[in-house]
Amino acid sequence: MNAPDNSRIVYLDYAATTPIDAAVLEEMTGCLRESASYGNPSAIHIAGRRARWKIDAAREDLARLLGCSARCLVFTSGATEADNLAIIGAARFRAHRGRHIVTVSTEHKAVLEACAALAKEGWDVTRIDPDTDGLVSPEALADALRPDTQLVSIMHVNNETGVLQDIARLGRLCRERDVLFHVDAAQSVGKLPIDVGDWPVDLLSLTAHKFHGPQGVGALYIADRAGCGVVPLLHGGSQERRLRPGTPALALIAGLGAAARIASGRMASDLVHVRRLHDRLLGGLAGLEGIRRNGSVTSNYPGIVNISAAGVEGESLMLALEPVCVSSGSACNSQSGEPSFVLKALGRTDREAQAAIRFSFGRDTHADDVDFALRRYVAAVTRLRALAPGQAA
Amino acid sequence: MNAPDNSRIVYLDYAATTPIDAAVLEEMTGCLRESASYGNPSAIHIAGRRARWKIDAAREDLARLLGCSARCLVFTSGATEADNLAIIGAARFRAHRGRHIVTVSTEHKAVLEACAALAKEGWDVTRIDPDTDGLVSPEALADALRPDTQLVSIMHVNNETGVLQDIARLGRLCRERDVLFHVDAAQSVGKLPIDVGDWPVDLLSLTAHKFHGPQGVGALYIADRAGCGVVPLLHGGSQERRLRPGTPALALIAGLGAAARIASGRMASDLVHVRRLHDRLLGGLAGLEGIRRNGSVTSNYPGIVNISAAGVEGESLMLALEPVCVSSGSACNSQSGEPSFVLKALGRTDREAQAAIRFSFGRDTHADDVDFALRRYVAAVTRLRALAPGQAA
Amino acid sequence: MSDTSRAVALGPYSAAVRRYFAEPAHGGDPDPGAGNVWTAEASEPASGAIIRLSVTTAGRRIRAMRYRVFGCPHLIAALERCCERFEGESLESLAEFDLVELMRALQVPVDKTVRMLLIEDVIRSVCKLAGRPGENETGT
Amino acid sequence: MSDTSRAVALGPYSAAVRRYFAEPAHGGDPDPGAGNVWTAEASEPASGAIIRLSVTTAGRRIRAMRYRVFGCPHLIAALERCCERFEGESLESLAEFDLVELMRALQVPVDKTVRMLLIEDVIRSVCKLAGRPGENETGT
Ligand SMILES: Cc1ncc(COP(=O)(O)O)c(C=O)c1O
Ligand SMILES: Cc1ncc(COP(=O)(O)O)c(C=O)c1O
Repeated sequence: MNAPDNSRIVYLDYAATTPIDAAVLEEMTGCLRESASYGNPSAIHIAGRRARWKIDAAREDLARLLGCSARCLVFTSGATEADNLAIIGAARFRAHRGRHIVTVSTEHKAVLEACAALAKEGWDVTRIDPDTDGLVSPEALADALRPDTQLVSIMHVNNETGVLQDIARLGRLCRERDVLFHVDAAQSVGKLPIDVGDWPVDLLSLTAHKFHGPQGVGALYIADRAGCGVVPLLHGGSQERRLRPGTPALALIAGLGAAARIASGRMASDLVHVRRLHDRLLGGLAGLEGIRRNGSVTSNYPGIVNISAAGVEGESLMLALEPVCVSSGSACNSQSGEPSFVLKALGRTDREAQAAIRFSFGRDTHADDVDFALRRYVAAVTRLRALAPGQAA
Repeated sequence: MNAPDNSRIVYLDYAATTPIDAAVLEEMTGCLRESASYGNPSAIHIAGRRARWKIDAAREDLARLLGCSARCLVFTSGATEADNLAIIGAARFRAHRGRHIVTVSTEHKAVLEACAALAKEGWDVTRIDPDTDGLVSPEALADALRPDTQLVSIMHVNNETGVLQDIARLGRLCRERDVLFHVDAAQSVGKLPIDVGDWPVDLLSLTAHKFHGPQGVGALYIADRAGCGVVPLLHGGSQERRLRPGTPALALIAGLGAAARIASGRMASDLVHVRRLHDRLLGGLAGLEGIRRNGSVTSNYPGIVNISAAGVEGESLMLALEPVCVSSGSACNSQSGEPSFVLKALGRTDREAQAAIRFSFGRDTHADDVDFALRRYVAAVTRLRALAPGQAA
Repeated sequence: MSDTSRAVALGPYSAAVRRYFAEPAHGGDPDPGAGNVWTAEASEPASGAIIRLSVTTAGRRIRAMRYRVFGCPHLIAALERCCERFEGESLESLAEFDLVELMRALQVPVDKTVRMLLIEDVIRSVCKLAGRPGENETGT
Repeated sequence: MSDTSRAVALGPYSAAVRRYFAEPAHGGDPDPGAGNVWTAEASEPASGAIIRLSVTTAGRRIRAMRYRVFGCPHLIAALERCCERFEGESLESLAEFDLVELMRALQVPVDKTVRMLLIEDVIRSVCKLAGRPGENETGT
């Protein structure tokens, strides 16, 4: 009685987590099903060797996607751990040289709070504010760099707005000053071309579940060059070059490898598809007044579209959108009801931030899904505005 | 040509990792397959709520297995992370009270190296040596405790020898002195009855893949009492009461829950089965001379049997045992070739330690498997001894 | 549908809240010239919530109630339910409005109590305007 | 069987090492009274490896070679291969024993080189005992 029928879900929350690819699932269930013949990869017996071989193959697959050597990749439990390992690990690695790090106020919490943890331990942290489009200018970064700066952490694609930073240019600035450069690429790996061989990047974080792999596994790329390294956060065991001990999760790592392999093959066509959906969504919103896109309209990943509508309250808008699954700001913020700090950094008011809706989509999204969401959104905004008192509009 | 046919594997390396239970696999593939309708559990939409509900249910299942409240459980990526979070986290939590911790020289590397990391940060670490049976006496623990001791870490079942400590008794000593007590129960959870409601234990680590769950997920139990707590190692996001941020790995956690549920139901019968296999194995070795069991013969988990044979070399013994998958010492040590520090702490010579074989088995092991392994073992030891020069015997 | 899957489907909103939210019959402004109209407004700066309640009376009888709202689903549903309940009733019964009972009926989470008090505020104001201060009877 | 699954199945042991290890034909002590027997022993304390090589000669011809060993599979296989190779040959050819060639043939990992040198040691000793120092010719 009266529970909504949510059997038809329209899932437009790809930036939170993506549906797993069928081939990834197959790879994983294969490993899980034969878990006795794939043993603990540390063991020297045949089952252990099989597991180790699988892990090596997955590392190669991921290395191919990123354009790096497999040696440079450390598997982690996700981007949160990779971000922490990169930031806290690299800061400790370079502590003897100086204790200043630079980041941006619109980074993911995993980066900001890792920096905050370092601040408590005595590091100086500068948080650059991006411009109102969400972009970090090379000038702003140059201004923030100091002689004692050891690390800069700037994300590739913002998880709330889709804003895309000019990593190559920002990275060159870091190289010139011999500062390590960490990039949180959780939202771009597998979706946008990345070549760390070509990029002036020292550390790069990723997580499988944002590109059709499983939740609970990610990786940190650590450039193989002098002065670059991390001190581990976890201890025990010699796995992952001692940088990340613990029995490697074979099925997860194989799943990450498969997701990387698939992404290598279809990134270009996925991106064409996503761009079409993006244009369709924006086209459908063109008739609605009082709509504002949050983040840059020129430099973004098209699979994330963040929209604020004047005169509507966020929580009611979310309910009115059901069964369309979207986020209001970052997934991490959705439960607290707090206005998104990312949108506030872009100059939005509390109310604009709270009423922001993040549509995010990808490989498996149909034009129908976008159309359905559009109809719901336009109807919901119209209805809630009609209900609101004049001064709220 | 000449590659061994290892299609018949006899897997007796359960202490390294266990085959996944069919029902666990089904639970996991269900979650993975419907990953779009189970979204990111942090999201407020229906997919997020579904995921959150699954995670809550898994937490309840695990809580039931351990006899604790679900509130006290924090999911991690495995026992390595749980050990590190327990030891480093609790030490930092209590740092203002004192900086001495106590552990045992035969603990898992995750514990020993977490303690070593604290030692580098200025903590005093006492490592108790067990007796030659591998047991820690209450007297030895009492002697090690100091007024400034904050934490004691002692494992329940040793991963190399199966030695079972008297946790209740050791824990009472800690309680009397208001010292936190951490137990690494990676090798016993799901196999031996544990009731943390009844036990004087403050922190307890576990990992799913040691009891027929997936690799890459574990948990830390943190008692809900004054003076007990941990400072997180990873930062960002409010998941797991801020003690362990990152997108929770739904399928893994559901798999851990299912493994816990299954273990609750069949622990007693599994244990009877394992004890029978244990007796069968030891009976079959009775005729072989120069054999020595490593660890206590009275206080152990019967699913781990560690045997040293005089006069045989370890690496050759391992190869001669193929296709029986066993470990020589800890899985972590198998690749390095170093003699096991655990066996050395029990008074074994380098040579005895290197020639030690750990047979470990469980729920899915057949008597046939044990018989096959026995035949191989007896034949291998006999053959290698026949080849050895006199003085090596 | 099992209890859990129902609870999961509903989320933080009871079936009643969902029903009122989906089909609000009393949103909008009062019909002009239908009687005496008493209007009150209240807002909560923290969440930005604003509500405006208009009560049209003929004598001591409530002919119509209309509201406008910028707020969360619980607030919308609560207003809707109030209007449904008190239309056709006397101003005296409106003065006896019971917020606790309303929140219970709609299963509004306690952390929204402050926001819900806006409804009590506007009802009091309306009753006062309509010449029948109901302060002593309300809120119990 | 694919190349990878073969490599995985073999592990750190080449097919040749596995074959020699599985069926060592020359393990044990020399037949008493079959000729002159020259025996040498060597050990590596680090790994505890010990080998003893006995060469039975008739004139300059090697009639039989036997070994005893406490050591890893590579060491066993290498001894076995030596015996197979040099039985029936002259002491001169034994003196020209080439460790590098042996290790290559068996694909012995380089980190076992020190242990493998035990074989060179006992062969030199045996050659010396048999009155034909081979130092200058060996090991190149
Ligand atoms: C006693 C003990 N503690 C900790 C661990 C670490 O568990 P994991 O590798 O799943 O992190 C293991 C197994 O490797 C173990 O046997
Ligand atoms: C930009 C960014 N960084 C880091 C993370 C953390 O990834 P995970 O939750 O898989 O650890 C996310 C996603 O939650 C993200 O979007």
